[in-house]
Amino acid sequence: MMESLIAAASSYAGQIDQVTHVVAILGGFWLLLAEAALFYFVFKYRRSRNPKAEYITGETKQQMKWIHWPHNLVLLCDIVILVFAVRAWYHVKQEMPPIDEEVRVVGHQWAWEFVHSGPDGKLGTDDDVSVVDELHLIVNKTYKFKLEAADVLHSFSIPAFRFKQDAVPGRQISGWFKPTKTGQYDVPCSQMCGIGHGIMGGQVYVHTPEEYRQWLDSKVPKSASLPVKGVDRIAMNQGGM
Amino acid sequence: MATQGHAAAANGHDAHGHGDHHELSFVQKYIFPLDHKIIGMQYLFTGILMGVIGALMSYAFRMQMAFPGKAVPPFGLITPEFYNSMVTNHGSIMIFWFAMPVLIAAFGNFLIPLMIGCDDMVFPRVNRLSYQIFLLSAIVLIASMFVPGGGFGGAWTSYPPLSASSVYNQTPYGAPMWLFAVALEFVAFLLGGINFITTLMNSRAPGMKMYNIPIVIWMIIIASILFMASVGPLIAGAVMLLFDQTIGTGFFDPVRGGDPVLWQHLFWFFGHPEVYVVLLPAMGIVAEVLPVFARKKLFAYKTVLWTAIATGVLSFVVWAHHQFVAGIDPRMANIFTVTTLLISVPVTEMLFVYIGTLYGASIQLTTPMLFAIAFIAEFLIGGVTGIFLGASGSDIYFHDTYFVLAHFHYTFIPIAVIAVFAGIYYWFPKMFGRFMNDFWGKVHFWGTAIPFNGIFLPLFYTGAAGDHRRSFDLLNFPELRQPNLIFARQFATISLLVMLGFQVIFFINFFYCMFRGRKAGANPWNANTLEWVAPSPPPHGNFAELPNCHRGPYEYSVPGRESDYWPQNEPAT
Amino acid sequence: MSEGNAAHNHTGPGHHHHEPHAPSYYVKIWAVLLVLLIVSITGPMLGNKILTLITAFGIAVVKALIVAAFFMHLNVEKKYIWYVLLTMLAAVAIFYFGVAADVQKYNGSNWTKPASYKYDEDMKKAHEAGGHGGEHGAEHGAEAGATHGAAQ
Amino acid sequence: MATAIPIATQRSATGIPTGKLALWWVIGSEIVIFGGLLASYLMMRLMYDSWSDAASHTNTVAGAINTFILLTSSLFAVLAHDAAERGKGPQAAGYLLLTIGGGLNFLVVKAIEWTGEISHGFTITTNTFWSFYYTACGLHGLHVIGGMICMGIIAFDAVRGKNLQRVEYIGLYWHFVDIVWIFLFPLIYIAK
Repeated sequence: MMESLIAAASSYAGQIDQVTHVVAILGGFWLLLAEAALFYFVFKYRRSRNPKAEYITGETKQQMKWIHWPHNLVLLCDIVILVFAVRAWYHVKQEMPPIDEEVRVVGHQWAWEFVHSGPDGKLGTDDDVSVVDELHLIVNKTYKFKLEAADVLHSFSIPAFRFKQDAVPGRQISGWFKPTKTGQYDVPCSQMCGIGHGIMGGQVYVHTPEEYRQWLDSKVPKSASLPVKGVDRIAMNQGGM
Repeated sequence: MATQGHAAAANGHDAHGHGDHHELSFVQKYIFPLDHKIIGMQYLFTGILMGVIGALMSYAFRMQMAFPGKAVPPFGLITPEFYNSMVTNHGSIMIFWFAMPVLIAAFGNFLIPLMIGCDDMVFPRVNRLSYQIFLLSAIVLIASMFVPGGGFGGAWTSYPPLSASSVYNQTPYGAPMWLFAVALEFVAFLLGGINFITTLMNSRAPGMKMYNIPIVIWMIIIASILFMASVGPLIAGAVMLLFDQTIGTGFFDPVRGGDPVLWQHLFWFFGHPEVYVVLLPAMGIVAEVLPVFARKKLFAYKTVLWTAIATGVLSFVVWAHHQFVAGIDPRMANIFTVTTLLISVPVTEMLFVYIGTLYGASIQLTTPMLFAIAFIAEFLIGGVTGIFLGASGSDIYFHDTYFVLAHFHYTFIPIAVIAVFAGIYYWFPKMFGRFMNDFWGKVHFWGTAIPFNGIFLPLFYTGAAGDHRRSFDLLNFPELRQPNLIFARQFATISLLVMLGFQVIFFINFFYCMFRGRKAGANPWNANTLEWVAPSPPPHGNFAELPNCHRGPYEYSVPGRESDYWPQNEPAT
Repeated sequence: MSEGNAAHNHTGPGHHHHEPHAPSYYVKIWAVLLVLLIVSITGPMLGNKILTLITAFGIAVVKALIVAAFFMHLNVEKKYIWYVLLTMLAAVAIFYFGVAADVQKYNGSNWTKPASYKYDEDMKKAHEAGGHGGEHGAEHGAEAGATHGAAQ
Repeated sequence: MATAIPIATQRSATGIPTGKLALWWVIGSEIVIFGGLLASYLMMRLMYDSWSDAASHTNTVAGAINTFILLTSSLFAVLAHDAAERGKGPQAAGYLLLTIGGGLNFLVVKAIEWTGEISHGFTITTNTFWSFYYTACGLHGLHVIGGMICMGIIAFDAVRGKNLQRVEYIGLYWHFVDIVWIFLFPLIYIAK
């Protein structure tokens, strides 16, 4: 259902869509049931058909069953939803699987700064590649991001990954994602960040390893010593897949 | 009950107490009134006026959403600053200056003394003061949109650091004025709330026991208590943020030891109970309308009352679900998911009780009844779609999308529009002694209830497809340029225009019938509650003789009685 | 007729009046409060942190309860006034425990607060550097705010 | 304008006079306001070790004197209530004036204390500890001032034996303001 609306391009997109579908099915069931009962009663007990109303207090044991059973069933549905929701949440927000690459994301008024680890595969070194509004990733690699905000709150959101996390000034928030489909996806800011909030959006490019290396080569200055090690690492990881 | 002694004694000087009220000038009666009904009217008219302003704002930004970059008459081209300011003030106005004054203050003021059978609020002058502060807050808010730099545009949640510094928000005067207006409004409602609670606790008609109080009164009182217990941290937070904005403290500036997430907590600790502060009175209005036009006792009165109280208590432990992805510790999110899903239990239970009330009923589809049924039908959708957001896993995706927006409009519009219309059509005869026109009322009903779905069903769709909130032009994002999304946005906007157009019928009907409508007697709907004992419209002092209460409020179609209703004040024979 | 007389004339069945006490009764309670005050001031002089917490906050609670019970006459007031006040205190407690997990910590599950950590270190350095952390702090604050705004 | 008292005001289903009941709710709402502010302060105070250094600059002597003053003024407030209960209006008014005197003393000490701190460079914008310090004490001080004004009005009536029950209500409010200070005192002055 969700995939027909928007691409699902990360490893956990399916799990989050699953939560959505579970809620849709259980919630939809109750919604339809309640609406059906409501309209059936309105139709059946209208004055022209039923001129004299019954006297029902709704406080005898027999009558309270009509409240208690739905009550218990709703509770049961809640528990089912809870299990799915917390599992997905734990997987996406609390777990940190073994990572292949790191990327630093900084929200500014009104652009994203993406710091790629560069050829050596490490953040905070001289060969980091910092790009505005473009995030370049390799398909099927697990990325850890470090999210910061330079001025006000922003929200790092990749709808196609089913991912969202606010960037808070003064905090560094980490998380992970693993793109599973090549292509180009939106990275809008989804938290009000001022006048330019509506233009703040980048693109994430999910590349094959070859494309990624081409992109990286175009960014690394020729004068820099050849970062063989980093490239090797990427290739090695590729082999290990 | 201990009161009865006094109350009987107090009834003795009724004639004395109110004899000297008849010679009031227009200004004394309508501008600086002490009468709870007039103060209720002041709240009602001010609230509706603010609601109209808020609705016109929605017209401005919905047009921009549907037809980005086109001039919107009469505003012209919508700039991002203007767009943000409209979105922010639309949200603030609709909640603080429309839903709250109308649902709690207007209906509370008008109904509480009438329905519990006394002559006025316990503190008429505090009541008047509360309205005056509220009016001042509304004026400050409106003025904030016309100061240099324009109105505040940092969303109604006003998250710092954006809201804390004009370096970031570019509204050096708009932001503090907005915040000041909100704080003033809280003070007004604290005064009003204390008045409501004290009135209910102390001034009930002799014989009116806990389970004889009409549900709407309970709901307004529970809402007032929720408001009072939750707003404190935000008042403190508003002072802190105001200092950040004006004198340069750093309460919410991380570099200087503050914490932006603290504000989010201060805000939502109030913000979530606030949802129930407006929901409960709306539920109460529906609980009054349903039994009258179903000619049937409310199903399980005690269940309704206790589920309302349970909802109120639970509403204090769910607030962080607004912040799941906002930077709170993810472990806390699990706790708040559990509590959030739990709160669905009492709310669904309440709705089931309402549906159960219709079983075996004899339903008259009058205008107020139509609105009451529509409230249940529409609010169910709002409630169910809330689970997508309360479940932490799916909220990662849905947070801050139009899905959220559609969800809470599916709760707030049934609450603040549909239930309010049910209440207005229902109590209009009591307010003005005349009926509203039923035919035009029904035209207005269909013109409201159907286009409303036309606005927000498409927005569920666009939200699920990734439209995120508060962007002044979604076409800046390639994924959101699909033709079917554009069509859905335009469909929503056109539905809005239709819905707004039909409200004109309401206003004509309202003001025409205020003066020319068919005359109504004291109890035109054959209802049980005490307000229908007083003449329509009730004079200052309400009752010729203060009523006593003999039974619960919903004794309709009692077997063995000739008439199908049994007023609360009628002694058992 | 004034509101006052009206309300005060009620001595009906529901309106209870506690026994009037001699003024000396209140003076005695006041004396107890003063003794507690002295204890709470001298507590920190013993230099034990836990003892300080007990003498400072434990005694504050005791003092507040004494004032509430005897000066505000909650000891003879209807029980549900206690419930109202305790409900409000419970709301504050819920707020505290819900928020402390984020605001009172430097780090948690997948997040840290580098800015707060740096702030605390800077404050400590400023304090060690000179007795008058104040002026230094003021400069630091303004400066930090400025860089914060401009640099990014 | 006609000022007849509604019958609503004179009823008392709870057995607590209306004015007093309302005052308890006022106190209830104030608890959450101060509670929200102090809870926010407490979180940061517990997080930042450096704030105990900042707190060492507060003037414990001034805080202690003010606690003493407020406790004593609370005694006068309860004595005023006691006198009002016995129907002695002028005596109640006298005690109320003593209470107001206590409030004035409190403000004078506060003013001296703040002057000293500001002259040492500790202003509200110095850092967030001092922002909390001035905001919390300032909010409390506003309550003291408000209470004094109300007390003045009530004392004015009480001399002539009018509205004596209000002496008790303002007393309740004053004791509450006292209790807030009882907690502010260790939070700001003692825990270092």
